[in-house]
Amino acid sequence: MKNYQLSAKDLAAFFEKVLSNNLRLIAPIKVKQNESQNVTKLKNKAHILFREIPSKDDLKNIVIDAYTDMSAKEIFFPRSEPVIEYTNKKSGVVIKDIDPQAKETVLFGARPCDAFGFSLLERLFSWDYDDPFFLKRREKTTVISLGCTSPLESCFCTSVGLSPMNTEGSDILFTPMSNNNNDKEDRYLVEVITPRGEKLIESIIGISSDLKNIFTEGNSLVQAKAAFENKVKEQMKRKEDFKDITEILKYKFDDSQLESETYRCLGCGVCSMVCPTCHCFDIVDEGEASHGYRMKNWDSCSFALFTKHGGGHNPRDMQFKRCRQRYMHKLHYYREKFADALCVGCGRCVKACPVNLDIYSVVYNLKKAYANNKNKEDKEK
Amino acid sequence: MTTTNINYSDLQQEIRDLSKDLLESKKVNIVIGYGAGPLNEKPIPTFITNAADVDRLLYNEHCYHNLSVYLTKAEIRPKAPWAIVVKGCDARSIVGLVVENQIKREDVFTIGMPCNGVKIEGNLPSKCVNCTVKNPANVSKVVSSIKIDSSAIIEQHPLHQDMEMLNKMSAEERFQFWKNEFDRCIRCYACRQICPHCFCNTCIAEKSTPQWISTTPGSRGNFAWNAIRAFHLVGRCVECMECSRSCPMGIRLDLLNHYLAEEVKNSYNFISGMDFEQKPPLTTYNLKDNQDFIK
Amino acid sequence: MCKNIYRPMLTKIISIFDETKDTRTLRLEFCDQAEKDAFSFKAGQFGLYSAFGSGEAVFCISSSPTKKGYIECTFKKIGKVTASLRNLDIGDVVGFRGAYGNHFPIDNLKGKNLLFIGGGIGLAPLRSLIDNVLDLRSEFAKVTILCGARSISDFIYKDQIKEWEGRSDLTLVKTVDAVANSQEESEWKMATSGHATGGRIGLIPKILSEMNPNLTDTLAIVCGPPIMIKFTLQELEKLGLPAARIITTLENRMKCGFGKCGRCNIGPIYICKEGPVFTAEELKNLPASDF
Amino acid sequence: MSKNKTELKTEFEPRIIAFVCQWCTYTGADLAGTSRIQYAPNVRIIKLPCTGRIDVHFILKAFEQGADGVIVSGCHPGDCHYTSGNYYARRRFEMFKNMMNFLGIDEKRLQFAWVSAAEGRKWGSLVDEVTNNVRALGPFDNYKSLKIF
Repeated sequence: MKNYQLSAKDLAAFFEKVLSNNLRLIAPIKVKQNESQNVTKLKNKAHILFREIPSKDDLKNIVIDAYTDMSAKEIFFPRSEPVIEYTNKKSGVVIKDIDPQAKETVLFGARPCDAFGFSLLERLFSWDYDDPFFLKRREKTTVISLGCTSPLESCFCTSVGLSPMNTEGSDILFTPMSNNNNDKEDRYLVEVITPRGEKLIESIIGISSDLKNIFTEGNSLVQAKAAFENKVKEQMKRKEDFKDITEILKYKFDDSQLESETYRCLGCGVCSMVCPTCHCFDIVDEGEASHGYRMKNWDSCSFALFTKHGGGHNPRDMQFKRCRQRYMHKLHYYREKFADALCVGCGRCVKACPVNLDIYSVVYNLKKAYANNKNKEDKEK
Repeated sequence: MTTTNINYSDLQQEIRDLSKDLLESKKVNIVIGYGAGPLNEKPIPTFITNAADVDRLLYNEHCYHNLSVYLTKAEIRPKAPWAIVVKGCDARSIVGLVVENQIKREDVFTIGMPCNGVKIEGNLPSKCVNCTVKNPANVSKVVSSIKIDSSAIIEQHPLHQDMEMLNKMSAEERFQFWKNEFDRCIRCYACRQICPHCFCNTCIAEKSTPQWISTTPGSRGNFAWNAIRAFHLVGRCVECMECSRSCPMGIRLDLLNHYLAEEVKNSYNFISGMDFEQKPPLTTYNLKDNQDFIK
Repeated sequence: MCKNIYRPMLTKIISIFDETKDTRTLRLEFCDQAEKDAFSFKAGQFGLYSAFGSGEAVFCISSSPTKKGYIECTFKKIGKVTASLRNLDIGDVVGFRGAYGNHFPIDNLKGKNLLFIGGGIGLAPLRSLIDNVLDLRSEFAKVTILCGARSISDFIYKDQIKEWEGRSDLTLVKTVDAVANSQEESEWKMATSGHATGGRIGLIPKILSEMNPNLTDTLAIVCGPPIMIKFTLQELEKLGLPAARIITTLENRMKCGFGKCGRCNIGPIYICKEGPVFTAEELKNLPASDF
Repeated sequence: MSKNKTELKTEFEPRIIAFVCQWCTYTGADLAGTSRIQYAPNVRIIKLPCTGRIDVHFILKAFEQGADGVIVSGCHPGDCHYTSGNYYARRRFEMFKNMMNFLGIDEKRLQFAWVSAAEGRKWGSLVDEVTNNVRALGPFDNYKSLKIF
């Protein structure tokens, strides 16, 4: 697809054009809770979250360089949404479908790992049965992801076969670049990846002439991007390759090492909630018997009730079995069905976890232990 | 001699030596302490069962977890007797657990650490600013001879300014404040799972017959969940503030906990986790309790 | 892509039958004629039954596909949804989503000897297959049914069991874990009609080894609480039945029924999509400690 | 409800839920009935074995289901059929009232009382007073506006 170049100072103009095309713009902003009323002086932990940018003067709140605390999954798969509305009168039951009200949206600022996460979710939500709620919203959204120039200590996207400037899953990738790599990044290489991305760029450029000149030709930067990408990859602290981890996980299933590695897990659901690829949900009815909604809410395999049978038997009665399910499902089961691991290496779970339980180090230690007793076996032979 | 600076490597070595002989002498089966974590300057809870691994234990000002939450976990409870590294605030949780008959006093060997405030995300949390238990009480052994000079206690609690602001608000505004806070709740239950005093086998939020709390993370369910969780900890919470630290959405649980703790102190002159003999206030009564609000 | 896969169809309760004090069978008829005609299922599939206001619960369809015009489900009153379903009366509306999952491989049962082993409410999914087999009785060889329950009153489909006992083309053995007193015991052991053998006392695996059935060219279909399935499969293999010829249906915790909500995932398979019917062979390459 | 739309707006009828202990206050309310004491009909009585049984989620559930005011009443201290139920309850009430006030639920919507079996008149005046207070406060829109999702 086509490549463009956009100078950093024209980014705001691009956003304004998106807004004037009455597209919904969602981007990361620093949310200091309870800004409203006279509570601004409360010292709140600020969070970088994806929020809708309603108008032009909110554009200044957009945060480009920081990493969001929650993934953008919530745009397509909200923490709770009604799937049907029922009214149950003496005269009978009437069920109304709920339309996900998917609006034409531009999601700016997802990271390449988040974007790849959407493509993973899309595979599951269209596996034999199409989940209209996720798929309609994804279809109406153009994902513009932002390449990573300074990955965090907890990032490990290269371990699962991705990269800080990976294109798969995004419709358009903005990569911050600098001209002949003096350090200040003052422009973006704009790579259009999917027809949906192209449609957006055409619709934006097509209308007004003034925008045409800020999207100049970008092929010249493609070379520099490849080199820049490798440089960033080198800087990453965590680079262990998890390509062949499936065999190790199968081998280690009943190994006590998994229990000792996850001993400190407290069984909360933070890791699943902040994760861009966790998709487990619960279905409950809310409201009275006469009228109410059937809700689809986020759920987590770390909760005790997740697999508890009606008869009281719980196959995963101990916490380490639930942690094991999390790793197995992400790096082994999902990969067997859908070719890629259900983990994009964004590291949000290790940062958000109250005891910093880290999927990367658990799998790293499993791999090392597996290698040790592998060559121990070879020595014995 | 009282001091305000702590030599953490001394304390760390003392923990290791103490743990070594506790394990070797079979006085405890497991030592619950802090160890190196995946993110370099953030230690993690670590569990040592054989004496050879005591060198994995470390101690520095980033050891902010309240480890007593593990004593009631299914995997660790049967491993009693335990040894556990506790700061002053954590020791209050141990007292709370013993007073509520969750653990027996003789089953837990508490390694008391003098503490002059931990660092969370690089800064001193509000609970440490005027901490009164810098030198841990009710512990089996205080690790080092040094005493922390806790004379310079600032009278005003750091949350005082926020509490004042909330009290000045009208009921309507306060409701909106708490509604905005609880609306962000995603029901990950980290506040419950990390609290040493939330040890119920089946939490009321997990009961469905009847469904007292709706599990949908909407305004109504979240308000009920957060209110009921806070109320179930009245007179029991030791303000270790682990819940507000681990809340991924930054909900100001510390304000709610602190308010309730102040109310309990003013009404029943009770501070939780300070005395093995004192029962939590809502499990006892006094004939002369205040009842002027009752018609 | 726009079909709302979470939307249940509406069915009306046309008959209620209390199997035991806490287990009930509902017979449901689709309200919408088009849905009624279009609906088809195979023995072993399950559905999600909604009591509006309480939620959905997963039960197998316990009636046979050969019985036209209605479906049945048998459930025990345990939680919120089953309690609400319990309060419904004839004519009330129950939501139904399904039929999901794979089904009993009825075609390769044809011409074989069949050994049905059902424990407690585990007899429900089996009954769907048993009725199906009995409606096409001539296509199958010897049929044996071994059903057990905790106590005499805990048996479900009591009258149907009586009817099966009366049939000459199948043998039925029933057992209870324990009897209350000797008087109940003697009544239980007395053969009721014609060629039916008397009731046994003991757990299913024990009775199975006592029966020591001839398992040549036989397929066993087993369903019951997880603990019963585990020991019954072991006993069957001890008696020489190869794992590939033991079929079971797992009733794990399920919520969505079409492989999205992640609950029923064990090993690389989703019970609701690639199950719930498996052969013991297939279960072998699933992690045993995750059941 | 034959009232037409416009009239409803001015004349707000609060819904009061009363959790009462079955030994004292319930019989007190019964006595108010048998002695034909007139009092506001807005109260819906829920009988509990003792005020010691009252719990925070009862009261929250009452507000959730649309109550505008809640009364909790039981035996006077010392009269409790279970000797100390109301003593425990007293502390719980105080803590609960403070927390609800801190969370922004107006104190006047929540009234605790001791009404013995002989105080039928007190029960009547209690209900009247709470009904008037809550009517003055108006419908409890805050809580009702809390959406399910």
